[in-house]
Amino acid sequence: MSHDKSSPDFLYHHFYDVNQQYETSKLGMWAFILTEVLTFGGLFVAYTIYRAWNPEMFFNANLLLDVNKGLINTIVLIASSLTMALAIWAIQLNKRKLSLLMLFLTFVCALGFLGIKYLEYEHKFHLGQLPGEYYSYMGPEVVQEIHDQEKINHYIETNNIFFDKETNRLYTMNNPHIFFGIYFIMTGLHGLHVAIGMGLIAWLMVLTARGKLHARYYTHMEAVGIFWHLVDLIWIFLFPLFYLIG
Amino acid sequence: MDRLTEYLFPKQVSSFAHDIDNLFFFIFYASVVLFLIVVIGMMYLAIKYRFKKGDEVRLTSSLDHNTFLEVLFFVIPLILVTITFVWGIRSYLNMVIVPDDAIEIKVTGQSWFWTFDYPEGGSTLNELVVPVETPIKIVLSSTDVLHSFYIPVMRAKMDVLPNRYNVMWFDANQAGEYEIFCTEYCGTGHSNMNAKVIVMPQKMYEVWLAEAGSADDDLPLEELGAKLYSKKACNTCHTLDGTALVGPSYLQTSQMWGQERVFDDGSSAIIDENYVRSSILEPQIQIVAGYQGVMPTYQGLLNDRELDALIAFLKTLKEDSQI
Amino acid sequence: MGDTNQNYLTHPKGIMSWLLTLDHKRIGLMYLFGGLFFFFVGGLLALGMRAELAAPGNDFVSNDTYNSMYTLHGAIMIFLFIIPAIPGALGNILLPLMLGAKDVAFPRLNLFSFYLYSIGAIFFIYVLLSGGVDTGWTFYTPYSTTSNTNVMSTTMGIFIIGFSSILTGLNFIATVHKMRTPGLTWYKLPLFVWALYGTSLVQITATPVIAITMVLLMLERLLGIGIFDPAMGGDPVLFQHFFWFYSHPAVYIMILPAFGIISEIIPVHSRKKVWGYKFIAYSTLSIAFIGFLVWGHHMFTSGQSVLSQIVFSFITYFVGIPTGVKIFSWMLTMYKGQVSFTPPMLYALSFLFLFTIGGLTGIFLGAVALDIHLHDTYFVVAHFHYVMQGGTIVAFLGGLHHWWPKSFGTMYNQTIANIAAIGVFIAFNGTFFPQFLLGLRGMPRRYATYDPQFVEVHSYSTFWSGILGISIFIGVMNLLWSLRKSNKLDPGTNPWGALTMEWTHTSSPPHPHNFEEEPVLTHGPYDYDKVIVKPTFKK
Amino acid sequence: MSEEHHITPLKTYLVVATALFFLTAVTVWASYIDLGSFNIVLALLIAGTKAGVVATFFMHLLWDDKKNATIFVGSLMFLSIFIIITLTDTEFRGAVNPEIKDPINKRAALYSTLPLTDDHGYPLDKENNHHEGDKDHH
Ligand code: HEA
Ligand code: HEA
Ligand code: HEC
Ligand code: CUA
Ligand SMILES: [Cu+2]
Repeated sequence: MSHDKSSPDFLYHHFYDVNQQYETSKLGMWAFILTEVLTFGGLFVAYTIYRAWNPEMFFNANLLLDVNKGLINTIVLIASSLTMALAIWAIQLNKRKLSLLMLFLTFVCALGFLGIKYLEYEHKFHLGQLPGEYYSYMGPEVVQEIHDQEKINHYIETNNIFFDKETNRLYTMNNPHIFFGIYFIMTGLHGLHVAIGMGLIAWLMVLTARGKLHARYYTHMEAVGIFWHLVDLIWIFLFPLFYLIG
Repeated sequence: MDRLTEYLFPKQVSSFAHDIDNLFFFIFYASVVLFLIVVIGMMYLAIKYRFKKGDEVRLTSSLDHNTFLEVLFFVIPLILVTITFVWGIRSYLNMVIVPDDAIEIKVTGQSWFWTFDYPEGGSTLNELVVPVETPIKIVLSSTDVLHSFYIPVMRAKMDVLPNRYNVMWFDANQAGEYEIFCTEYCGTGHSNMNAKVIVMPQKMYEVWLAEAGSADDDLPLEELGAKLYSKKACNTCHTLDGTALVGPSYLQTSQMWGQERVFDDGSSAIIDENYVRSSILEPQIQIVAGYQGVMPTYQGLLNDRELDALIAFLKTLKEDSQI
Repeated sequence: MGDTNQNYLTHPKGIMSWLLTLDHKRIGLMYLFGGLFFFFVGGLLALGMRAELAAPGNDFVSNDTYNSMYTLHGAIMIFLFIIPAIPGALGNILLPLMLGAKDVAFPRLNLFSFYLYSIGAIFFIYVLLSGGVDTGWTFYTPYSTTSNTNVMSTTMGIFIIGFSSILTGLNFIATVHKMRTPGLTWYKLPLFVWALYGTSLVQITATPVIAITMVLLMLERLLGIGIFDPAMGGDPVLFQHFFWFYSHPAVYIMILPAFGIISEIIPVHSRKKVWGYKFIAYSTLSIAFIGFLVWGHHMFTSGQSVLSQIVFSFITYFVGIPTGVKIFSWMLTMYKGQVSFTPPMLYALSFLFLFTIGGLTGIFLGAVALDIHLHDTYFVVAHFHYVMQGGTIVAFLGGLHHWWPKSFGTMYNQTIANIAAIGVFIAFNGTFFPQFLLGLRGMPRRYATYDPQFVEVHSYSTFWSGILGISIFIGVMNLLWSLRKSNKLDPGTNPWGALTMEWTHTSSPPHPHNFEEEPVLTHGPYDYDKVIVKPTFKK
Repeated sequence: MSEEHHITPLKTYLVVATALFFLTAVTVWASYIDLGSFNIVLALLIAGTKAGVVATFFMHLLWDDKKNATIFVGSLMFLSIFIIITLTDTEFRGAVNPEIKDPINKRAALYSTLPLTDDHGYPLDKENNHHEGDKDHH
C-alpha cells in the first residue's frame, strides 16, 4: 500500500497515519489498565471479605503499621504523578530538557518510594510480622517501650489486646497473619509495579535524550504516564485501607 | 414411579426426591420441545432449500427479520425459565430448611472414609444407620481436604469442608441399603470413598441403637477381622492380593510376619502383634519405606477386641486365601 | 490478482522468518499447529481414560495415574487448546483480513503472546513428563495446597498462558476499534469479528482474576498466607469464587468464537443473508456480560449462602435467552437460501444439534434443586463435552474446513471430509449421550474405579470414544494431506462464493501484506441478495 | 493528520496536585476522629475523589476519546460486580442454618504454640488450651 509517500519514520507500516497509531496505542493501554484494575481487584476482594469477617483483627493489626511512612509514601507518589504529568506536558511543547528533568524527578520519587517501603518491610521482617506461616510476632514493642502499667491497661482496653503477665507480652486477635498476608501481597505487587514503572521511565529518559520522542510523537511517554498514574491511583486506595483503619 | 423415571433415576427414597424428579421432567419435556423445534426446523429448511445439482446460482431473498418471531424468541424462553426458576427455588428451599424435629447426625469425612456420630453417643464407620420416616439432619465437616457427601437415592449432596460445618437433611421413606459416594475430588482414594446408608424401620433402629454393634460379639476373631477390614475402610488403602494401593498390601504384611520392616527414616522393626497394633493406633510414628504417612489413626475408633480381630485376620492371609 | 507467486506462506523464506515473524497470519498458523498438537495429546489422554473406564476396577492404570490423566486432559484441552486455539489461530489469521487491515494493532505484542503461550506450554509438557498433577483442572483448595504432585508448575503454566490470553484480547480490541478499513462501520462487520470482540472483552476482564488466583494459590503453598487454606484460617469456598469468576466467563471465551464461526459458515453455505444480524451481534455482547454474573452456579453444593444460590440460579437462566436468539437466527438463515451440504456446513448443522443439547442441559444444571443431585456427576461431564467438544470443537473443525483453502490455497478431499464430519457427529453422541444417563443415575465424576452397576453404559461410551478419536483423526489428516503441492488452487479461487472481505479482496493464500491494493468496500458481508459470486475451484 | 492533541495547561496540573495533597491531609485527619463505621466510608469517598481527579486530569481522560473513559469505568464496574456478588455469599452464610456461619476454629493451627484467645483477644481458659479442633499442621 502507498504508505511510502511521506510517512514519518516512527509510523508503523500497518497504520494509515500517526493519529491512528497514537489513538490505537492509547486504547490498548487503557485495555491494559482494565486488566491491572482487575488483577488488583482480586486482592481487593480478598481484603474486603477478610475485613468484613474479622473487623477487630484488622483494626488491631493495622496498629502495627507505620502511618508516617505510609503518609510520606503517599506524598512522594503524588509528587511523582505530578512530575510525570509535567513530563508529558513539556514534551508536548517540545521542551525536551524540561521533560527529561521531570522524568528524572519521577524516577527519583519512585526510588524514594521503594526506599521507604524497604525500611518498612525490613522492620516487619525483623519483628516477624510476616505473611502466613512465617508469622511469629509475639506482641507489639509497646511492652518494651511502655513500662507504665496504666498505659498498658489503657492500651489493652482500647485495643482488645490481651497481656500475658508470665511472658510479659501482648497478644493480638485472631489470625493476624492473614492481614499481613494481604498487606504484603498488595503492597508487594504494588511495589513491583513501581519497580517496573521505574524501568519504563528509565527507558523513556533514554528515548527522550536520544531525541526519539518529541512533540509530534510521544506515544510511549503518554502510555507509561497512564501506567504510572495507575500505580499512584492504586496507592491512593491502599493507603487508607491499610494504614488508616480508624 | 413410571417406567422412564425408573430407567433414568435411582430409587426415590427421600421426601423431596419425587419433587426434584418432577422438576427434571418439566425441564426435560420443555427442552425436548425446544430441541425438536431447532432440529426439525433445521433439517426441514436445509433440505427444502438445498442447492440441487443443476440449480442456477442466484440472488436469494433479502428477508432477514420478522418481528413476531423475534418477540417469540424472547417471550417463550422467558416464560419457561420463570416457571423453572420459581419451581427450582421452591424445591430448593424445601431442601435447605431443616425440620425442627430432625435427629442430628454428625458426619466426618476424612481421606478416604466416613465417620458417623449419633446423638446418643454411638459412632459408625462407613455405615450410616437411620430410621425410616424421620427427618435426619446431617452436620458435615472434614478433617483434611474437601469431600462431598452424596446419597443419590435421596437426591441430596453437600460438600464437606475442613474447619467449617455444612448442613443437609433428608427424610427417608423406604427401608433399605443405599449407596453413599464422595463427589469432591480428594486424592488417590476418592473413587473408593463410598459408604452405605442403611434405612431401618423405627423399631429395628431402636434395637440397633441399643445394641450398637454388640451383635458382633460372638463372631470368631478372624471372621470379625474380615468384616472389620471392609467396615472400617481398611480396604480403601490396603488390598489382600499383594498389589500396593496407598498402603502396603496385607498379604505382604502377613507374609513378612516375623521379618524386618524398614521405615522411611532408615530404622526398622520386626512385624509382630505389637508392631501391627501400633501401626493402627499410631500410624505416623513408623512409616513404611516407599509409602506416605497418610494413614489416619484409629485411636478411639476400634476397641481392643476389634484390634485383636484385625490382627488375627491379618495373620490368616496367605497367597491362596485371597478374598 | 497481481503477482500470484507472492503469498505469506512462501514469502519471506527460512525458519527464522517464521520464528520472528510479525505477520498475524503466520502467528495464527503457529497457534493452529500448537493447538492441534495439544488437542492430540489431550485426546490421547482422554482415550486412555476411557480405556480405564471400560471396566469398573483398576484394570488399565492405577488411581493415581488416572487422576493425573483426567487433570491433564482437562487442563490441556482448556488452557492449551480451546482457549488459545480459536482466537489465536482463526482469530489471528482472519481478523485483520476481515477488517481490511494490514495487520493487528500491535504485531510485536502478538508474537510475544505466542511466545508466552509456548512458555506456558513448556511448563505443561514438563508436568506431563514429570509425573503429572492430580487436582482436577479446578485446583480446589485445600487439596491443591497439600497435594504433593506438580501443582506449582501447572499453576505457573496457567499464569503465563493467562497473560498470553490477555495480550491477545487486548490486541484484538484495539484492532477492531481502530484498524477497520475506511467505510467499514460496526454494522458492516462480519459476525465473526463481533464474536472475537466479545471474546476479547471477556479475556481482558476475566483473565487477570485467574492470574491473581494462581498467584495466591502458589503463595498459599509457599507461605501459607491463609486466604484459601482452612488450616491457615482461610476459606476454601472463597477460592471457588475466585476460580469461577474467571472460569465461568472463560466458557464464553471458548464458545463465542465458535458462535462467530457458525455465523459465517451458515450464511455462506446457504448463500443467504444472515437472519437477525443485529440480534446476533448484540446477543454476543449480552452473553459476554451476563456471563460475569453467574459463576456461583458451579458452587451450588459448596455451602455458599442461600441468597447467593438463588441469585446465581436466577441469573444463570438468562444466558439461555440471547443464546436461543442466536440458535433460532442461524436456523432461519437457511430460509429461502441455497443450502449446499459442504463439509463446513455439515459441521455447522451438527453444531446446532449438539450445542442445543449441551446448552439446554446447562439449564437443568442451573436449577439449584436439580443441580444438587447432578453436581459433580457424569451429567456435568456430558453437559460440558456437548458444549465444548460438540460446540466449540465441532465449530472449530467446521471453521478449519471453511477457511482452509483461504489459509493454504489448497482444497482437501470433500467426500472424506464429509464422512469424517458425519463420523464425528455420530460417535460424539455415542460417547457422551450415555453419560447423561450415568449422571442421572448418580455416577460421580473423577472416579478411577466405579460401582459395577454402571459398567454397561461406561463401556458403551468407551467403545464410541474410540470411533470418535478415529473420526477426528481422519478429518484432521485429510486436511493435512491436502497440503501436497499438487493440490494448489488458483489464487483467485473462492470455493464457497463467499462475500466477506477475506475472500473477495485478496488472494488465497493472501499476500504477505494482506491486500495488494487498499481494499475498497463494495458490499456488505452477507449481501447474497445483491451480489453473486460464483463458487470457483480452479486448480 | 489532525495532530493537535489537547495540551493541558500547566495551571491545571498544579491545581490538581494541590488538591491531591490537600485531600491526603484530610483523610489522615479524618482517621483520627471516631465516626464509627462511617470512617471507612469517608476514607473511601476521599480516596474515590482523589482517584477520580487523577484519572480525569493526570490520565487525560477528560479530553480523550470517550472509549477510554468507558473502559476505565467498565473496569470499576466489573470489580464491583466481583466484590458485591461475593459478599452476597460471605455476608449471608448461615442465614438459614446458623451452623455454617463461622469456621469451627477461629484461629489457624499456626497459633497452637501461642496461648489461645477468644474473638476479642482475651485468653481462653488455660485448661482448654488443647482445643479439640486445633489440628497439628506441619
Ligand atoms: C463452552 C463451554 C460452555 C458453555 C457454552 C456452557 C454453557 C452453559 N452452562 Fe456450562 N459448563 C461448562 C462449559 C460450558 N457451559 C464446563 C466446562 C462446566 C464444568 C466445569 C467443571 O466443573 O469442571 C460447566 C458446568 C456448568 C454448570 C455447573 C454444573 C455443576 O458442576 O454442578 C452449570 C450450572 O448451572 C452450567 C450451566 C450452563 C448454562 C446455563 C449455559 C448456557 O450458556 C447455555 C445456553 C444455551 C441454551 C440454553 C441452548 C439454546 C437455547 C435455546 C434453544 C432457547 C431456549 C432456551 C431456554 C428456554 C432457556 N454449566
Ligand atoms: C475442549 C475440551 C475437551 C475436549 C475436546 C474433550 C474431549 C474428550 N473428553 Fe474430556 N474433559 C474436559 C475437556 C474436554 N474433553 C474437561 C475440562 C474435563 C474435566 C477434567 C476435570 O475433571 O478436571 C474432561 C473430563 C473428561 C472425562 C471425565 C473424567 C472423570 O471425571 O473421571 C471423560 C470421560 O469420559 C472425558 C472424555 C473425553 C473424550 C473421550 C474426548 C474425546 O472427544 C477426545 C477425542 C479426540 C481425540 C482422540 C484427539 C484427536 C485429535 C487429533 C487426531 C488431532 C490430530 C492432530 C495432529 C496429528 C497434529 N473427558
Ligand atoms: C487412608 C489410607 C489408609 C487406611 C484407611 C488404612 N491404612 Fe493402614 N496404612 C496406610 C499407609 C499409607 C501405610 C504405610 C505407611 C505407614 O506405615 O504409616 C499403612 C500401614 C499399615 C500397616 C503396617 C503395614 C506394614 O506392612 O508394615 C498396618 C498393619 C495397617 N496399615 C493396618 C491398617 C488397618 C487395620 C486399617 C483399618 C482399620 C488401615 N490400616 C487403614 C494407609 C491406610
Ligand atoms: Cu472424599 Cu472424594
Ligand atoms: Cu458456568
